[in-house]
Amino acid sequence: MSKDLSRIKAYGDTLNDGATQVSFTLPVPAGDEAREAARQMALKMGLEEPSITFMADLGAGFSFFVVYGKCKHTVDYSAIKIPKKQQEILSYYEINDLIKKELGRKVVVVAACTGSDAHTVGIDAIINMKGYMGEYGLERYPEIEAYNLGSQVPNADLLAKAVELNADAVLVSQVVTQKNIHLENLTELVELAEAEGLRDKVLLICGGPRISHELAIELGYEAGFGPGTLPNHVGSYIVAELVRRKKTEKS
Amino acid sequence: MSKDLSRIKAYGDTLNDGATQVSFTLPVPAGDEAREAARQMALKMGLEEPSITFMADLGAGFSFFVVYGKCKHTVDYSAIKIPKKQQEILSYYEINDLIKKELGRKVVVVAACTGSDAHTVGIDAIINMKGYMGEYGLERYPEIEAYNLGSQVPNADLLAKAVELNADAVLVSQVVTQKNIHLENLTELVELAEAEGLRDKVLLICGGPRISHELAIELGYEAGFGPGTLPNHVGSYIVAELVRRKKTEKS
Amino acid sequence: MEQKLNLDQQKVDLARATAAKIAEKLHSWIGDYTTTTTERAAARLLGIDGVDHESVPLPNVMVDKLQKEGILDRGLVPWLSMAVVARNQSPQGIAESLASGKLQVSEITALPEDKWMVVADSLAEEAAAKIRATRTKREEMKKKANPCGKPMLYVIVATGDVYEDAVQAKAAALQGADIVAVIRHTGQSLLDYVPYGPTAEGFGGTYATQENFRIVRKALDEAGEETGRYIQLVNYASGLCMPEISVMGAIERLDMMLNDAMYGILFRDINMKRTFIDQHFSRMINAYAGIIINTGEDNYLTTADAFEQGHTVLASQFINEQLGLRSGLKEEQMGLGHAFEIDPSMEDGLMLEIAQAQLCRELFPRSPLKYMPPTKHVTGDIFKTYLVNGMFNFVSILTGQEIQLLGMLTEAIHTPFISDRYLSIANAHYIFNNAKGLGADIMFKEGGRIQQRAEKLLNEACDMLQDIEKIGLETAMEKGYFADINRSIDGGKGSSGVLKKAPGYYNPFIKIFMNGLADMEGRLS
Amino acid sequence: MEQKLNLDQQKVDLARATAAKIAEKLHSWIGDYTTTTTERAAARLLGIDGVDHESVPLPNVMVDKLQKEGILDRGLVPWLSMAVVARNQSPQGIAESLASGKLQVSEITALPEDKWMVVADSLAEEAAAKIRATRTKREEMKKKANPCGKPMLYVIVATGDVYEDAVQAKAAALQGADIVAVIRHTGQSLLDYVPYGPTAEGFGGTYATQENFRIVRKALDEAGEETGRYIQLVNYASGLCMPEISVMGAIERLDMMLNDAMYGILFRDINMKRTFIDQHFSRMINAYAGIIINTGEDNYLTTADAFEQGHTVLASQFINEQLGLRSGLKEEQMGLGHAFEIDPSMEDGLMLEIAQAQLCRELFPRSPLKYMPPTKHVTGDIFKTYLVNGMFNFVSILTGQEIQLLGMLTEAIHTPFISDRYLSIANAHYIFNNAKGLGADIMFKEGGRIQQRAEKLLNEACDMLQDIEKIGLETAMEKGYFADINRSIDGGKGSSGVLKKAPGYYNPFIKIFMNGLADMEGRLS
Ligand code: B12
Ligand code: B12
Ligand SMILES: Cc1ncc(COP(=O)(O)O)c(C=O)c1O
Ligand SMILES: Cc1ncc(COP(=O)(O)O)c(C=O)c1O
Repeated sequence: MSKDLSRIKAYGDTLNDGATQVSFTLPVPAGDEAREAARQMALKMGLEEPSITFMADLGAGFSFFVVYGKCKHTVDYSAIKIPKKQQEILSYYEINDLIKKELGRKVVVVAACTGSDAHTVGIDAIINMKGYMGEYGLERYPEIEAYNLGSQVPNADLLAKAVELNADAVLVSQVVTQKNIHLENLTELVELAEAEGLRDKVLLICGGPRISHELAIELGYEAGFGPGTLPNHVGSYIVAELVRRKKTEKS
Repeated sequence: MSKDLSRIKAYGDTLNDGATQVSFTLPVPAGDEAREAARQMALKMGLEEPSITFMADLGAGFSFFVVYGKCKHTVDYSAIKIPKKQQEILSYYEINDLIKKELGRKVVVVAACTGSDAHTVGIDAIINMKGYMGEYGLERYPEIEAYNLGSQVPNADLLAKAVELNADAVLVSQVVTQKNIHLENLTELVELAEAEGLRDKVLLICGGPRISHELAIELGYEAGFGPGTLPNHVGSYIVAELVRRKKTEKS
Repeated sequence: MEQKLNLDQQKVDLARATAAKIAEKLHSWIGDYTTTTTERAAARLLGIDGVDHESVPLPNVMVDKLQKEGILDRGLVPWLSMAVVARNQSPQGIAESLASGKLQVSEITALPEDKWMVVADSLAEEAAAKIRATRTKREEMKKKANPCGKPMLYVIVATGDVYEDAVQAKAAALQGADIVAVIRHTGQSLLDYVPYGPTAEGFGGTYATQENFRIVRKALDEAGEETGRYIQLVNYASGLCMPEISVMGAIERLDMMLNDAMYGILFRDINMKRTFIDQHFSRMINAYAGIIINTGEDNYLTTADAFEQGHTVLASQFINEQLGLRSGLKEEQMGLGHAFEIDPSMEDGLMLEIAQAQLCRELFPRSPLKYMPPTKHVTGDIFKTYLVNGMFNFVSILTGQEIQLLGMLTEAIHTPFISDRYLSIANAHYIFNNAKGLGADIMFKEGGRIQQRAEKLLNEACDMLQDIEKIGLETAMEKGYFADINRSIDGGKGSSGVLKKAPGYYNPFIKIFMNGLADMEGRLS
Repeated sequence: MEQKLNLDQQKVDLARATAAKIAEKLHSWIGDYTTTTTERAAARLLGIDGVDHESVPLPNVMVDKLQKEGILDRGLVPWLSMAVVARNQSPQGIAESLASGKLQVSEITALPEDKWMVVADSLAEEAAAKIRATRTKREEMKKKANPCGKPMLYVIVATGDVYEDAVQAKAAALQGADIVAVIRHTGQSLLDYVPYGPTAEGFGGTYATQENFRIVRKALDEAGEETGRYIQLVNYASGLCMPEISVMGAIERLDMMLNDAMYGILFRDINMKRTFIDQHFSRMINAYAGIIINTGEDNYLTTADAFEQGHTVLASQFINEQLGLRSGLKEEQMGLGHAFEIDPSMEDGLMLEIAQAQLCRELFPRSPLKYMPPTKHVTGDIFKTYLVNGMFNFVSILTGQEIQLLGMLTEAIHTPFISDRYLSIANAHYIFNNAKGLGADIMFKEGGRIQQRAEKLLNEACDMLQDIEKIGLETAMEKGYFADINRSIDGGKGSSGVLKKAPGYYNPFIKIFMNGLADMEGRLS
């Protein structure tokens, strides 16, 4: 079994067998023709010898399929490079110490779940005292002043608060992603910040179940945090970045 | 909502949204790079905005992914034509009557599960007295003489028996499909039958969970039967075909 | 219903009596107030509909003008009736005249009660008759239809586009759903008006508009016809327009309404006073229309921990029940909410879920409990989620729940696709049928862990209710008793819509609805 | 173990006593016969291995020659020992000489017993010591390892390629599997020899060869090392080489062996006599090697209906138990098979599954029951199958099964993919943990449907056993008592390998194994 990392394929039980499972609905009633349509769809996706293992009529002219096949595509794994946040993850204590030592003042963060999004559990996990998975939230950090504005906060209000508090970082959570509403919301915030001349004065950080660091960067944020983020991950990032910036300013 | 049948796409909750679910394993350990490889794989399959909703490390250097995305492919449903068996499905009584009336002799069928395949439940469902889903098996038909040779029968033995009994039809079941062993087995039978000059004297019919009529035809069989087949489906086909052939001979 | 938990009936009675006291305390002031949406609801009941040239709904136009004029504290009905009498126009005519500027509020001259009240009452009676007719129609349709099994299968559609919703709702019904809810746009509950007309753009759901109600109602009636069943339609009352949406539902023959006494406060940061007042009239309407309400205790377990805060669900159910009774709802109309939200990785979590579900069942034996699926702890592993949903269905059939909101295998990913719903229905069909009579054959060990857990929950709920009774529900909410969420008494959105009733305040519907419901059988503590 | 079914102990005793009589009847003649594979197994025990220039395994070469010469009816050991004595060669040397033609069978001169029997016995004792050493090694490794939970997670790999199997087996172990079985090539059970060396091509599974056993054993030991656990390895004895494969397993430290007294007859159409004789020696080997056998009653429900034929599983388990005891197996070594195969669309099917599983548990309290997953009724709907597998896991934890063969969500599609196994393990982990103590908290209603079903099954099994006892097991199988399959007494493959023992027949292992097992604690009826 020799694996060529520049051409990896899906794996079922034999290297390079391409084994892949797919399911989808087609807007046609179940039947032999629908099954054939599903087969053709699978072929177009690059599944060889596709096998329609299940077809169900969904009523109202739709049918659902489960398909297995051998996907012919390969991916060059050896060429993949992922942009990573360039700092190590510090603990609660380390973060507070670092702030004291390197910044010598409290760090101010303002957070909200913006737009019409009311899913605060994620941002609360990062900010509130109680924290998440045993990690204290930023409110609990003696060296951080954290303000959690809650849910359904308009972007403009959030920025106004940041200005009022002279915040170091603005933390935005977006959970609802239907029709890419999160992208719209996040983009609007960046544009507003730029329009108000705030962009360089504050770290813009976003998070949510469909946010990745790459996406955040693409949208014009400093950083993005996805599922499984803990408060200290965010704290580490903010502090490291503030320290970095302070040093650059000096030099 | 206007549906263009010449360009149907997968459907999630909005016409032509292309919503598709995929899962596969890649031969690399879980991690950011693996996730990106999965994303690229999904892109190659034609999924736009692929979202890796789940990644699990499978140990031993493998990782498993669940992916959702918007499949860009379309299928021309309006152009699909399926070859269908050209006869209606008759009942137990109708089949027996037809044999009496049109053929005036008993129809002989020989059946087996061939090669190393020992899955007799399927062929038993078609042949044995008891039948399947409330439909009597062919053994029970007064006008049919059915011989069930059981499992793991070599192709040669099956054909020898067909010659011995002067069979009208040979019924082959193939259930194990790993590494396409069923295709090998089925092809061998056709070749043997041709070599022995039997090909025109007997109806070759195959069946099994991964057999379709189209596939059977491709392999050189008269007909193929897949999941859900009932004994009378097969009986109807055999009798109709024998009658058809008798008539062609006459004319 | 078989009693399996060996509950201390005195505790149960105490919990209920305490909740009654809590409700009474609220009712000592609720009646002194009205709200803008309550008055707009009255307007809608009287047939006022449509929007002005700026798309502002006419009920808002009129109520805003009355409020600006400072005379809304007598209620909308007196002024409207006076205008109707004075101008011999229909209520809709009056509203249109006000909107177009043909009529100014200041031009409506105050008439003595005997001049307008008969008109008001007869207009109201007419409106009430229509609602009764709709109710009767539902009952007749249900009678003709094949009876539906229990638990009833409840699914949601949430495409954001009402036309797509209608397709999906119909498909769901054809697949076997008994109940279809159309989820609302994420932002709607904070709108202080109800959008108008059909809508095709929403995020996370479709706007609740009267036209949208009609469109989906029609689709479901068609599916019902095709399948010989009656498919129930659900929408959401909660938010800044709770009473108005209830009116719309009553008119368009919705069958269930999400309607909770506290949800808006907790989960939408709506002002407490506003919410408590709104819920009262809103529920009267639902009660009269024969609509089943769905309360929102399940939500608590998305922000608070289901294992530790299980008793808060019970305490809230008792309060919702007592408040509901006071708005005329029968127990049979109370779809009290609870949920299967214990972390699936918890050892013996299933036992705990069974204990809680059985407990709810025994505490509210006449109410059609609405059981909510796992949401918080499910992940993008759709296979696992499908399985967890199956265990949820299992607990439901085992403990005899009534309204089963089906879990979606893609809960952690997107609002449901058509296939997700199909799979959820197939899941429920399998489990409900395969474990149909199991509950009847199974007992819980005397003093065993299930009974112990139930006892503990009941005790904790009872203690919590006694605490709340002492400090008052408002203070309790301020202290974060529910859902781990703290809300200040005067904070939240919509407080400007709260008005103390002035002498001479009149709303004929309160009388009609509450009297019409006097023959209710529901248990009043 | 808690008794929940209120079983009639007299019935249980009667069933067991009847099965004992059935087993005794077989044993009245089994001892008079030997088979080619039994003799080849003796050869393998004595260290004969390898193949000739035509790839025929040396045990076959030698046994075939003895059979052709008409002298196999005294057994292989006497002739081999005589040759060893005469030529002062090792058994392997003799076999090689025979294979190469350097030695002819006819050249082996008959010696009197006192000349060769000591040699035979000491060679045999040497071989037995090796097996004991392997057994001890397993016990020590198990002792050092973290104890594994119950039910134990048993998965299969079936790539057809031993190197790929090793990868998959290892991954499965890392994912949490406790037991890994390597499925065999579909055709192997009908081969009257055991293939030799590592193999990379098989359909539906990989050939059972000694080298293949070694390769996967090594992979699993590595995974065990990495995780601090002991991972059990399983293969299949059943077929025309049952005793030989058991020898291979005993040598290569397999931990379980599929080994049923009737499976070969029913599902591979192997001759009855052959099978009954083979199973006896095969089981002696397993017993001595400390290997747990897995019986195959689960298979009955793939050809017969699980609802109607549930009692046949029980009857067969009783027979397998009694035959096993007579080959020296302890109850603790009997992984009696049963299965969750009732059509999932059956109303209250789950209740029936619980009844059957609990019944097996109570009837065979000391045996590590092997519970087989849904197979027959699952479909290409992988979501549904995943859920059905979850309910199977649920019944298992509820009723305290020991060996859980995990169901694969693609059961109806292909032999398992690496991800299928991962998902199956995740499924079991979730259910076993989430419902861990539930069984201890749940009782079945006195005289309820579960108890009734169990009683009915026991009665039917008892009746069936009494019938069988009357007509004899052979006739019962001819009549299709098991699995709805009829097999004629003299039909089936492999009958030419059956030999009546001649006077002077000798196989030292029978004595060694059966005496070594005399201290067994197993229950003998
Ligand atoms: C809890 C919940 C609710 C609660 C919210 C309570 C509250 N106060 O937050 C209630 C019940 C009120 C609710 C309502 C609705 N919800 Co909701 N809800 C969920 C649910 C079950 C869990 C979300 C959650 O709390 N996750 C746990 C947290 C800890 O994870 P997280 O958000 O990913 O956060 C972590 C990271 O992402 C990161 N993070 C997140 N934000 C940020 C920000 C920063 C700056 C950083 C650094 C990190 C960070 O750190 C966190 C900790 O690790 C999800 C389904 C699911 N299982 O995901 C649906 C879900 C999010 N809801 C959904 C919808 C549509 C709604 C509703 C519109 C209707 C409905 N279907 O119920 C309403 C309207 C809400 C609105 N206006 O926004 C959809 C969204 C679909 C989509 N993809 O667009 C989901 C996916 C359910 C579904 N499948 O339909 N919901
Ligand atoms: C029952 C069963 C067994 C039984 C077979 C008993 C018997 N006497 O048949 C036992 C337990 C012995 C068995 C053993 C094995 N099995 Co098996 N078995 C199955 C199982 C669970 C069901 C098959 C079945 O009976 N289906 C019901 C019948 C009615 O359906 P059907 O065969 O499709 O037949 C219908 C139609 O297809 C059609 N039809 C079929 N044949 C014909 C022929 C004609 C002429 C016509 C007209 C119609 C027709 O009509 C029938 C009625 O509608 C499947 C999994 C599954 N759920 O499908 C695995 C399965 C088929 N087995 C499998 C394997 C690998 C094996 C084994 C190698 C090891 C193992 N994994 O257990 C052994 C070796 C068997 C061998 N040598 O062939 C694999 C095959 C993988 C593949 N695709 O290659 C499967 C898919 C399981 C899996 N996922 O690993 N098996
Ligand atoms: C009682 C109640 N009302 C309303 C909602 C949702 O309303 P909104 O449209 O505000 O998200 C819920 C949430 O599921 C609820 O439980
Ligand atoms: C007892 C027993 N032996 C053997 C097998 C399979 O053996 P074969 O390799 O003949 O398919 C099974 C099937 O699962 C079985 O239950």
